[in-house]
Amino acid sequence: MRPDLAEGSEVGWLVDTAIDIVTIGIIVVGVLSFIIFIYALIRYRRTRQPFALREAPVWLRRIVYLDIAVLLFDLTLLSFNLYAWHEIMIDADDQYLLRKAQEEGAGFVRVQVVGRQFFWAFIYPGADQTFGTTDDYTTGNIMIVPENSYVVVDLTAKDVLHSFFIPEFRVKYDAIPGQRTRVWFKTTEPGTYEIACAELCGDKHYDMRAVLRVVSQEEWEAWVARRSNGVPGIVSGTLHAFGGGEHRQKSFSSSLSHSGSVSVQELSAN
Amino acid sequence: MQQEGSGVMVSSTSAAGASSYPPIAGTLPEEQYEWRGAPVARLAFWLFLAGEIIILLTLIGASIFFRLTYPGWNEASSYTNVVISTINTLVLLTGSLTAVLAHHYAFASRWALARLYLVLTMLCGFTFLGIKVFEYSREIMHGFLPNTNAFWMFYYGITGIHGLHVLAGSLIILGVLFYIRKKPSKYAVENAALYWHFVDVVWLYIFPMFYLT
Amino acid sequence: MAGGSAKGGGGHAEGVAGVRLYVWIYILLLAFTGLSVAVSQLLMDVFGHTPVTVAILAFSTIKATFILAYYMHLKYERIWIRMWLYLPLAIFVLVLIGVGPDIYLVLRDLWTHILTFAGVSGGVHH
Amino acid sequence: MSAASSAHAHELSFWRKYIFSTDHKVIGKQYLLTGLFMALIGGAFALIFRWNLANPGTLTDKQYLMFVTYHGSIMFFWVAMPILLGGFGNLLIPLMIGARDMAFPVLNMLSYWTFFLSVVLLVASLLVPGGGFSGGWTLYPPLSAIPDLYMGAEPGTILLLLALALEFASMLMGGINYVATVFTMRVKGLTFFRLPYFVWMQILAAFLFMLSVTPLIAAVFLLLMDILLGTHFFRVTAEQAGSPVLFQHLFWFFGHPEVYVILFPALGILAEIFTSQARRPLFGYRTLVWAGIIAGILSFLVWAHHQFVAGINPYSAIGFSILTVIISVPFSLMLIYFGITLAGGSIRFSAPMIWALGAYAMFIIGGLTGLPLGALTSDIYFHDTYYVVAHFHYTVFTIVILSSIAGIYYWFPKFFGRKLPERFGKWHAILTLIFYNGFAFPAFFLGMAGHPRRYADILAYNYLEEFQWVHQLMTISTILLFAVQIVFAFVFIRSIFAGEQVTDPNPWRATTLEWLAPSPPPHLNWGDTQPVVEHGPYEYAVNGELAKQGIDFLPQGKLYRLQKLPEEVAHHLGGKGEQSESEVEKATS
Repeated sequence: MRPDLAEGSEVGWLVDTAIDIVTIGIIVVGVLSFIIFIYALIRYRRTRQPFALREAPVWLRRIVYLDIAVLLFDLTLLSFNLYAWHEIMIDADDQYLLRKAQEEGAGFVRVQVVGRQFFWAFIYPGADQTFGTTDDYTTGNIMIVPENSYVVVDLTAKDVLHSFFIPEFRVKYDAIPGQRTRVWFKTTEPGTYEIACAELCGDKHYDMRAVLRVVSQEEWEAWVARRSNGVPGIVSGTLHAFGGGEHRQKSFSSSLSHSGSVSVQELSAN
Repeated sequence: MQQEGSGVMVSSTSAAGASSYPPIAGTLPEEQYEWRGAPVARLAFWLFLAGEIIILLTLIGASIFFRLTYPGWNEASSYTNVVISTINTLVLLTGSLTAVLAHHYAFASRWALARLYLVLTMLCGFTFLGIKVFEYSREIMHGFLPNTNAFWMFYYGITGIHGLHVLAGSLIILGVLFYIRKKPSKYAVENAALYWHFVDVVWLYIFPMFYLT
Repeated sequence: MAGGSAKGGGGHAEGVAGVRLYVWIYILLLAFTGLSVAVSQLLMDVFGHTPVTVAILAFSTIKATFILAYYMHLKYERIWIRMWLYLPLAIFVLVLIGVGPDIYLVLRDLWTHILTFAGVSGGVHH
Repeated sequence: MSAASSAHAHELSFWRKYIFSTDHKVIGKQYLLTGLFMALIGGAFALIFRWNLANPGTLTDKQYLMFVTYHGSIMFFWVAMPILLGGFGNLLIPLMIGARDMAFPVLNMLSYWTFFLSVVLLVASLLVPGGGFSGGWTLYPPLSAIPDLYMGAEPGTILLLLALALEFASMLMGGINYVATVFTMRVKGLTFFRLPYFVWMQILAAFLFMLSVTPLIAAVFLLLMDILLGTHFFRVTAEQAGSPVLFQHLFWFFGHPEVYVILFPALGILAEIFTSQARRPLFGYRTLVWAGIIAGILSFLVWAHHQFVAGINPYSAIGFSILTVIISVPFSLMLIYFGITLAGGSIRFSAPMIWALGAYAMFIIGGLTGLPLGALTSDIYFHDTYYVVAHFHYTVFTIVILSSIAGIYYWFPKFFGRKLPERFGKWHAILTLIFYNGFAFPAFFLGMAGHPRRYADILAYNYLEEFQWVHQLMTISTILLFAVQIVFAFVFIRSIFAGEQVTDPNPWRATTLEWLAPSPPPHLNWGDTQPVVEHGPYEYAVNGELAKQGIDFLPQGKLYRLQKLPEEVAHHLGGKGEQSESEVEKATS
């Protein structure tokens, strides 16, 4: 049911395992309770049991202890969640991720994402690796990151609340005007994924769609070189390769018109 | 006292009042609906006041957060007028005194005095509102609008809602004055006074938060 | 004490507090108001902003306590009425505890980043 | 009471009797009927936007979001609250505690008419130029803070906010009235731990509502200032900042207890129906009451689990997640105890019982599926997807529709003096359950697939395209579900006027006090009699003499005839006699 997990995504693995543990837990408990419930309805129907019992059996009166079991069960299900939350949200500051990337010999990329109605802008630091300088580079509705890298995404929004959602990486966090929030994920192999907005942001909420392209290391370096030469970073071919049904292409190309060599002024204009 | 058992009838004439026959809304003397010493009117009014307290506390709490983080707060708050607001504080406190005296005399069944003090309280309310309108117009003329900055939006928001409460309190007193002409009700007076005191207490915090510091 | 309600169905206003007491409290309230104004106007420069604010709010709390206790008769009420003061205060504290850390972080970020980050234009020049 | 006023009282005009009545039963019926009518409107809105989901492009995007928004708002505030609190609360609380009316009858009437005004404003907000607000029932700013810029519906937004404020005010009046009534007007012998569970749940709901809604009222006030005066409490501009997260906190501080505000009366209804239809005392009555109180207290401590990925401090998210999981303890206790009440009983599968059992079963699903949302990491993926939609429909639809209709089938004979058809009720229940699961259960799979909520058109996404048929299935189920309810609406109206008359005031052989009153109860409920309570509320399956005579229950109290009538009752009874005489005259002339 869930879209296939992106290969090797660490956050995705944590989230998926958390979901699986809780889901299996509730399915087991749910099925058990339904079996007991239906059995009780059949066993204690009026035709079979014309008179009700006034008192419950003694062992049933101790049933309040079952609630302690419920609490333990809940906390057991929660424990992996807490661990995963710690890994995803609390532990993972920039230094930690950078160190991790160096240990694994993986890349480390930082991207600022700005959501605005109905559009995602992705801002890359230039050669100086800092944001807010003149060599920053911005793309619209397409996010390009290299394979085998840790990607740290700083989120904010220009106008209203948005939520940055990459289903295949199990990444989701709100982009809030004036506030910076952060998600991270790890890429392994080249591929193309979809980015959605998961927080109601206006009429075209459903249309606030971007593409995440994980490219090979060579392609990434070539793209970085091209963009620092001022050449538009994205050729439309890369997008059509992503394509699909007619309806989809239409919807995407409409938002594509913002992208290509879109200027920051255009993005930030009100 | 009623005896239980089949065939025994319940008498409603006994002195025990409320407990011997169940209450019929609006027919018994008010103090007979009570729970552990709390008459129903007072109980209900405090329930209402609890809600009001939370509303005002929420606003004040929000202003605390903005004040802690907005660097220009203290500078902006120095433009409010201490003299006018101090006079307004005195007006409200005087209203509180007259309200509690009205309350006192209503419970002592001295209705003429109660009415007099209610009228005085109401006049305090309208005086406060008049001064407030003057103050607002003065500030607006100086160019301080609700959207000027974080201080002014809370200033207008909180003093505005407090002003609405003063207006409501004055109108409640007006209503009570009419009500007790027909049916002297000490609880009506008490609740009007309680409301006034509540509005006064809120002002006691608004005054230092927006004017003095 | 109408109705002869022995448990004191509300007739508490007389006997426990007289007019004299109310007037004394009124004078006290005026005195504290004067004190607040004086402190804020005279001592602000001496002790700094924060201590004076705390002091003035403490005066306000004293005044509010007198009004609540005597004018609103909470001193003479049982817990069933007083609860309606305590519960809202508890809720207020609860919301502060729950909301506080977030809002503080958020607003601190807001005011510092507002010009550099929220408006993309603020930080990035092309 | 002067002679003049008594001369007026027994000539109550049509207006005073049915429109501006202070009788709690009339007000309860007004609330109930208004709520049911709004349920049809809310349901119709659901149909409209579900149609758009099955056939993308039928509605414009704005219309789609508007219907989604109003569906949510209406179902929460104009259906659930009036039916469960206004309707059942008003109808049942005074009867169940043996009182003759609410503590403040005029306030009660004002409460209904404030509510009615809010309905008018709600409808007006849809019809003003620009249309209704379309930013979701949660009203999140900045989308709602500058409606003109972002949603294009400023008048509609303002009217909706005012309608909400009035609705809150009306329910506050009702809640104060309930608490005051139950605390001060219980009949002799009715101690707190002899109150029917339904009454307990109602006053707990009233407490929760009163203490939780007020921060939201403050937030709505600030939001209105943002819209009207251009302040920035909740919106952010290039120069000035407010905090959208603050609004979310204030909203959910109300929003989470609000769910329990409507859940508690529903649980009370289930308790009444389960005991009387399984002929069994409520298992662990005192424990259940304490569970309710504890759940109520805990409900104030869990609100931020709606905001795990909304920019809150990740450390406080951990605390809120643990508290959220802890709150499942009192609720699982309630469900377990209700189950034990059933097991060992002698279950009659009557129409209200089937509804109640369906509600119970669906609530198990709803409760369990809340766990992945309360657990903070899995919530990262499920947040704002159809999984949330499925979960809250399993809880809220259960509460609002299944439990309410169970209550309607159960108490209809008492308040209308006629019966709803039993066989129809059973089919109604079964069909409703089937179609309800037909639209709600597939949503779990959509949520698992990562389908975000409030998407007008899912064909925009590759990974969602294959799920279009699920939407079509859900839409078909919704249409059928709605059709069944339309039939019910006709049967309901027909039964009010032409249903089978009930002769027995206690057709279910239930114990609580309301069944001692005639059906329908007259004005001032008890006439020249008065109940006095002698037992706890659920004395079923009694042993001894009565059981030998085939009577398996002990009514909670006995009716005594009063020697001397209270003035108003005597006056009313006299008045009634005269009125019926004059009616006879009118009929004959």
